[in-house]
Amino acid sequence: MEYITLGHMSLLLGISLTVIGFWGILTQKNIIKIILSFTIADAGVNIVIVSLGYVVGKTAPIIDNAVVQEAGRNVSASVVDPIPQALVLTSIVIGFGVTALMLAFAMKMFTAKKTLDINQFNELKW
Amino acid sequence: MSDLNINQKVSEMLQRSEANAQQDEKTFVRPEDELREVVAPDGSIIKINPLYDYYSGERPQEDKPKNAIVEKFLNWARSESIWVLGFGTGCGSIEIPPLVTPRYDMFRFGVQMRATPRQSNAFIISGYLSVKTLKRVIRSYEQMPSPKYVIALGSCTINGGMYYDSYSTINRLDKYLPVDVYIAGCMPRPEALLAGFGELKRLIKEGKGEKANEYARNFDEYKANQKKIIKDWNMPDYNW
Amino acid sequence: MSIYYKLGYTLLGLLIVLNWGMLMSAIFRKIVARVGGRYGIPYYQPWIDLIKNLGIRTTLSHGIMFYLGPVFRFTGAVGLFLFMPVLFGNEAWANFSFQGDLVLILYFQLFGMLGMALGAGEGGHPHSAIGISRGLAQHAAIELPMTMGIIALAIQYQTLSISDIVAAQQGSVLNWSIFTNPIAGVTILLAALGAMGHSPFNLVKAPNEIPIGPPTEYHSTFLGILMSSGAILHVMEAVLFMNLLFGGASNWFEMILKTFLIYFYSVFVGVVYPRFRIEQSVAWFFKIPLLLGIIAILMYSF
Amino acid sequence: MVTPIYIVATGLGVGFAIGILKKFGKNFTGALVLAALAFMTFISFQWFYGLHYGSEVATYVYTAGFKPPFSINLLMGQYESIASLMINAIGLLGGIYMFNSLKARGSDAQVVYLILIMAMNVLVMTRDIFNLFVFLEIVSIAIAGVILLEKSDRSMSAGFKYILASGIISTILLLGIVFAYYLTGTLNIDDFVGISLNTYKGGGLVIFLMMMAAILELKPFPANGWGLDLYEGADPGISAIISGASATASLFVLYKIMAFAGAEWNYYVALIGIITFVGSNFFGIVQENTRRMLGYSSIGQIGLLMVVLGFKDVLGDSTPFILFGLLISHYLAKAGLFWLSGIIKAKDLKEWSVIRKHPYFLFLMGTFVFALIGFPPFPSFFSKFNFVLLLTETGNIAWVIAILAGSMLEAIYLFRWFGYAVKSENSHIEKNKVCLHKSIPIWIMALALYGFSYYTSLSNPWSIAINFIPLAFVALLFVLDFLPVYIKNSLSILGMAYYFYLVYPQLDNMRLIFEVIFIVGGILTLIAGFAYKGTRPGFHAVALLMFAGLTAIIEAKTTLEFFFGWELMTAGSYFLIIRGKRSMTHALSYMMFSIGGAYALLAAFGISNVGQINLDLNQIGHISYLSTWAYALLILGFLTKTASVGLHIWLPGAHGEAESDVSPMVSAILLKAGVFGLVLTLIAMNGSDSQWSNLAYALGWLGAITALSGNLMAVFQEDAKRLLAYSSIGQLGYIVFALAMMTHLGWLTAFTYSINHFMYKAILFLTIGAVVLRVGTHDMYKMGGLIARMPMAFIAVLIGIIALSGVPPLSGFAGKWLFYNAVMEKGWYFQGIIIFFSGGLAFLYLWRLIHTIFLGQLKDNHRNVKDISIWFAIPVYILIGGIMVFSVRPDWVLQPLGNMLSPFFPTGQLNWDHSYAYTTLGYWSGTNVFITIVILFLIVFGILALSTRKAHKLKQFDITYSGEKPFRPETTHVAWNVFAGFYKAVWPATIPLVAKFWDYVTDFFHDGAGFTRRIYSGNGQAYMMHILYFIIITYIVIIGG
Amino acid sequence: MEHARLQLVNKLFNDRPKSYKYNLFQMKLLIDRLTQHYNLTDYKQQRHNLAFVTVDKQLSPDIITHLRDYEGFSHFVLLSCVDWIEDDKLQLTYLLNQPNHKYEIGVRVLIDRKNPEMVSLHKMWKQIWTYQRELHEAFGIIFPGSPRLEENFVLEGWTEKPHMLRDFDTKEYAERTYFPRPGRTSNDPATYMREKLYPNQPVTAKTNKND
Repeated sequence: MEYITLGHMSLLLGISLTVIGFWGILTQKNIIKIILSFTIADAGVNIVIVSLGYVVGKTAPIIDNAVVQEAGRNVSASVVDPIPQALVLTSIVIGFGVTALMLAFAMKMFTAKKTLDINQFNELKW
Repeated sequence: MSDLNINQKVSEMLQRSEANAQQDEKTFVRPEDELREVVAPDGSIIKINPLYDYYSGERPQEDKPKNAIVEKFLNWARSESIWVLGFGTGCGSIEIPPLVTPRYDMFRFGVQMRATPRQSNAFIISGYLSVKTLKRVIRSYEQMPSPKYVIALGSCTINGGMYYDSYSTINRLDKYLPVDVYIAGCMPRPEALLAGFGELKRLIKEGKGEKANEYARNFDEYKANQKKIIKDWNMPDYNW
Repeated sequence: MSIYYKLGYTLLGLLIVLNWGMLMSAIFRKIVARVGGRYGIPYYQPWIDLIKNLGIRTTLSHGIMFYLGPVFRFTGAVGLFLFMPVLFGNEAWANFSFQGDLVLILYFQLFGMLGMALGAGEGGHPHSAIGISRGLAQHAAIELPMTMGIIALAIQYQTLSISDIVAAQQGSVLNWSIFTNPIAGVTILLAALGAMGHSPFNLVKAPNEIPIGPPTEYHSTFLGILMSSGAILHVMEAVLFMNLLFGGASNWFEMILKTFLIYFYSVFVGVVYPRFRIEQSVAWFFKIPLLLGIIAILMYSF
Repeated sequence: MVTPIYIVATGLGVGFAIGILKKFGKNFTGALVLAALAFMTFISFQWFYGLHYGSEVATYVYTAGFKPPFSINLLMGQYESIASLMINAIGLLGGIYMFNSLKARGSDAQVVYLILIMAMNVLVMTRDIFNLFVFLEIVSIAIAGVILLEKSDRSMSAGFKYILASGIISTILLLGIVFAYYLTGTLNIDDFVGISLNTYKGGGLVIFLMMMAAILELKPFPANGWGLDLYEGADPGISAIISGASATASLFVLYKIMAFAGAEWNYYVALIGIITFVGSNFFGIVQENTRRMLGYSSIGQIGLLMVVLGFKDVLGDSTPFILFGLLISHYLAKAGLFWLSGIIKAKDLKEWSVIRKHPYFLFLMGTFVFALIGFPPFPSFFSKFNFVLLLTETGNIAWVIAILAGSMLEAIYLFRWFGYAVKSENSHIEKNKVCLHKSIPIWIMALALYGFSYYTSLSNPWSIAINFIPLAFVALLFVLDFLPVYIKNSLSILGMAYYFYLVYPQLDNMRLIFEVIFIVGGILTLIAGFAYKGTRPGFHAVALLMFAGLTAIIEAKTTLEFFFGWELMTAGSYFLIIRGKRSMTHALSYMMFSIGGAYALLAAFGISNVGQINLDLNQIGHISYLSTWAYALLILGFLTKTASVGLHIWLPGAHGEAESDVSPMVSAILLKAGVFGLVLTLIAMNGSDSQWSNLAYALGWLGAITALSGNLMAVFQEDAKRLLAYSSIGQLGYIVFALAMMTHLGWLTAFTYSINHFMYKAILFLTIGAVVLRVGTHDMYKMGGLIARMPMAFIAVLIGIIALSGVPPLSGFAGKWLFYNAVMEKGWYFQGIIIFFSGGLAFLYLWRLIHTIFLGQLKDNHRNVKDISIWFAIPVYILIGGIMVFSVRPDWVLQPLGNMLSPFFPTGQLNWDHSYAYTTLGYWSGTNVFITIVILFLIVFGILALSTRKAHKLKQFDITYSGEKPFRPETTHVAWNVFAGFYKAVWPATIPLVAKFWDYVTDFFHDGAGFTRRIYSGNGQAYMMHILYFIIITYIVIIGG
Repeated sequence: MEHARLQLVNKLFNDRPKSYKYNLFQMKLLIDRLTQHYNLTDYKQQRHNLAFVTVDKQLSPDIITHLRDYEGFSHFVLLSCVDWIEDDKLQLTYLLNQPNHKYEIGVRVLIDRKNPEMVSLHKMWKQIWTYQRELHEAFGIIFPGSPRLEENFVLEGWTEKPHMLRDFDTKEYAERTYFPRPGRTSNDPATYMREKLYPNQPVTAKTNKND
């Protein structure tokens, strides 16, 4: 690659965010921190999705009059790949759903054992 | 122990011993002979009377010899092969072992020691008989098959010997059992015993060895004498 | 030869064997006495004892099986006599041996033993039960070397029928199987010590052990039958060993001589050695006789 | 046909509608949900029916009016219709089951539940990979949601771990999807299938990510800690849905992704599957908690299904049959068991004994357990059979061994659990009430299971030949279980007699002998059943099941039929044995050895099937490939049933503790099944050209040592039935030794012994069983002197022991005589001597049996015991008649046996001249010997009777006791440790080495499992770590491999 | 503690020559020590290594325990009884042996003859209960608490009074119960000499008290 495009940079960012998120899940003891690191990993994945759809020099796939004027008939030529954008929307919504559910669990677990340390919840074992 | 404690204990012991005394008058029943009840596998209760359920207990019958010739021949055989059951109590039984030694050797006369009353015909009782041993003698005697003979060996057996005035020695054996041959002497020598065997052979040959039938005939009288002195009888009247 | 003619011979043979058995037991007690320096019993004592026992007037029975015990025993003894070719050569004296071979003899010994065990068992006497358990354990131990020796002989002669074995041993004394197959012979003879029941293996019937073992409750006619069947059994065992090892007998005198020697071989051993306890006698049969048996078979199977 | 999209539409529509109609109350919303589920089930059923039986063809459903790749399309093909029907069905039944608990959690729980079922349908149908991801997420959120609404805090931590794990899995899947789109530009699975992804740069990584997500969703071992906690923590209804529906859906997802994932992935999926199957079952052995154990079992079953998927190319067109068989039995059985655990509410395995208070549930539990393990007639049996056959055909033996080992481990803990349920103490637990709506789904599941069993047996080409008449008869008997004993007994006897009449003409006379032993023997032992009062629940069905299995073996033409009958017999006999009072552990060890033996047979049939077409039974005659291995396995399998030394430790307990009329059934009859198997194998071996001489030699030594050890142990037993059980081991050792000789005389001896052993062992066990019923104890030293009270029993046992010990007049001697000739002719001298010595030992314990029970002193509490019941006496005296006939005229039996054997072993015949049998070695005339001995006996008896006048009848204490009186009957009866002297001489030989060996093996497994299961430390984070390790390791393996 | 004291006492007396004078001297020391605590009556030195002493019935258990624990009399030899019908007393003798110095002491206790009872010492030496059973059967002495006291010891079914008491006339009992042989003459030396050897010698010998 002769030079680092914006897409590559965002791809690197996304992947690093995912890795940080996974690292957070595995090491943090506090449940809230685990949930937070989960959302970070989720955000990282979303960034990766979006960055994969990026085409150098093209603009966001929102067909408003600015884009129509500039591209005229051939809109798709001046717009980045719209499908990852669409996918990322659903992914974000799902990420939101999962995080909400996790927080609900965290709340219930706290009311049960008055602690948020993940190591306390290992009565189901062997 | 404080004085009060001892006296109170003593008085309680005395009453108990008196109770035992009266009770002794009546019976000397041992624990294993008392009536007992047992639960059968199907749950029903079974009453066990140990002195009657386990023993046949009929009276002895007289086996009179039937016809003379066969009896004469059998008597000859019986005299030639006398199987002895030894009942050595006190000093008596020391005189029987020499008989199996080369010097006296009773086997020459067909006499043989048998360990079980079932298979023996002659019953050598040697040594003084106390009340306890008389009980065992009677049971062994009654378990022998007829015709059977009794040899009383030694004066202590015959008439109590030097223990005549002891509180537990039997004086007259023939009051309790029909005796065939008396071998007197305060432990007669083995020769006397062999002579006794000779005497017994002669009696059998002459057909006088029927004391078993005599025992069966006046069984009640013998039994009355026996029970007068053996108070804790707890055996069937006649031991088969 | 019609069946009735043969029956007559067989009965005669039975009488001879019975009386010879009684005589042998008298001689045995005479020898034991003479070893002890005693004059011992007169030779006719066993007959008198038999008559006296049959003459006893009381008969007591503990139950039907007790009553049948001596019947089993006597049937076993006489059956053994019937199935064994006592004299070789003439068809008259071969009794009913045409009906079964050596295997029948080996397993028919158990018939008498079983009957005796059950009869004595019903007597209810603890001593007889202990005596039987010892006797059966000892017999099981004897069975091992005996079977090995017999199989070694059977391999050598390639037959299981006694008359064929005896036929193979005819001719000179040298081709008796004691000489042609010595190790098997010795194994069988050691096993014979146990089978004959003399000291050191007479724990079961020894008079002063627990009072005379199994027949402690038997008396009068029962005892008479037991004594006579015991006499027959002794003779039959001696005849078996004679047929297997010493070339059988063609006439009665040869049979009497050989059985006399076989029987008294175990008597002489018995007089010298003290009595074994049950575990010693069982263990003894698993030592030397077993080893010899294995060698005897190994010699022939390769 | 309603288009499949309506499934999604109703799901979502009703879900939103409930949001509005919430105020009409929870009952209404619940009913609405059920209605929706019913409609969805109807749709998928309509499609299922159309596609499979109607004219329908697989149809694509397009959404949003566009064609893919610009829109999501759903496919409703044949497999999809089955999967969706299964999911909807369990959704509906689950809804009914959890109606109250969902109602208690509020209407939003009902909504979430409906969405969960709908989402799983879409997972199955969608062809769009991103849509797959979305609905995968919806399923996990829905499951977590339902768990969240539960009350118990244990499920909270399980839920949290679940949502965390599925979060990570979905992240991986998402990355895979996005990169796949980046490379190919499409999201449609059908397109992926067209283009092979791994030709693109980085395509391998994409497939890896997607496959990893699909596999992790199926909770592979060892990264499935979170799955296990889910099963343990969640409400049993939810666990049923998870184990049934979501497992099916995830399996389908894996199937779809594997379609485009390239061939090398099949091997890896199979590898992960087998590790999961064996690993989770290995941990299952040490489980105490019921739900966690069921979790391990369902994960194991899914692992097995992954193996099948992995081998789909190898199995070719029979993959659907095998997959469907295993999947349907897992789906139905596991759901049923989870629902049962919901009703029974017993945490610990031992407390499941309360299920005995609801007998029908016990039947259900038995059905489900047997279906899971793969017993006939359930579908998993046929699929496992075909699966092993095909695997061995294609040469991967290692996989077969792993699968059989895994299913063996699973059988261990499931049977132990079932044993606790049937036998352990339950008086302290009170019966919990059962509401109808919870029990109906379970009943439906069970009926579906039996339905599918019949369906799969029809669809399997070879199993059509299995005749189901006996099984139908068994089912009938089970239904009539409430009738009193005498009706059921006579019904079963008539049934068996009629069946014998039916089958009798078609059998050749070798099979006829065994048929007579099985059926006529069965009838005789059943006659003894009339002695029992009341209804005796559950006895006749299982007894007939065993006999059905036995007849099935006899008539089997193909190896499948044989194996079908073999397993039926094992199941029936297991139920018979476990009826004994203290027989739980013994029944379990019996079952373990039987299953081990059965799997050895299965492997052997597999090997023998290589290169064959139609599973013909006498194909074992000409095995081309690994023939010695096949024969060794066959013999090993049959030896477990004839209890040779090494595999015999179950027999004393199983036969000793069984009921009075069950012991003769299992001992005199069942052991002959093993002998029949051995006969078939050895005939085949004899015909085949493989050199089997050293195998036969080893079998000979094994038979001899079994005979010796069996008889030696029997001598020192204090328990009468244990003594007879050890004696059976000894007798079977004789038969095995005789068979191993492979000569005419040897086999003649073996058959004589089989017939004899059947007769006298049945007599002994029946009589001693009857005596035990009267006296109430097994211990011999507690009995004594019973001849006075039970003359009939005494005569029977006397004839029995005379026959068994081989004393001349009776038939036992025929066996001994033939043995001598066979051994001499064959030349196996040393084994022969061991056999004859053990014959001598037999005499010891037989005398001990009859003396301690019938002779000696009569105990006080037995003074008025009645004789054995007439119902036990009838079969006994019929058998005594049989023995007498055999003894008087042995040629009636030996001559036909000789003719039957001559085709197999022409040389070395036993030749007869009218009543004399003679061989080259010796001669014997049974009839003459019998007559001579009987006449002799009568003569001597006459002499004694004449000479002794009226003998005086003594009682028990009239004995010469050295002048004294015997103390009590107990102290004068010699019965305890009777052969003490003999023991002192031979005690080294009686040390139970084999029992110690097997104890060591079981301890090794238990400790191993107990130690390694610690990796599931219960900590959520540790589980996430396991997932990541799993991914990394598989990546390394794939890149490396 | 107990064991230590015994060892100390043994060591003190242990290594002296066991001569005649030595024993006498030791016995004297012993008696002096005892008299300090208990009032012993009629001390009699039977031999150089055997002495008898009579003690009060109430104190006898304490004295015997003292002798056993402090004086080293660890070996119990026998328990016998003598019937002093004249003084209406039964005399029990507990004979104890000191194994180190090899000398013995006989502790005598006088108990009432009408209803004879004595404390049972079977707890001190286990074998005492057999002696006590014998004395119960022979003399009718009651030892409360002694094991199996009522069981037959020698005689079975004995209904008369205890046979060793002097007021029980065995000869009269024998003649009453058993069948004495008629014509039995006694050749008792005293009567033989009086009638046969010295018929006409006047009877002057000291007469027995109860003739």
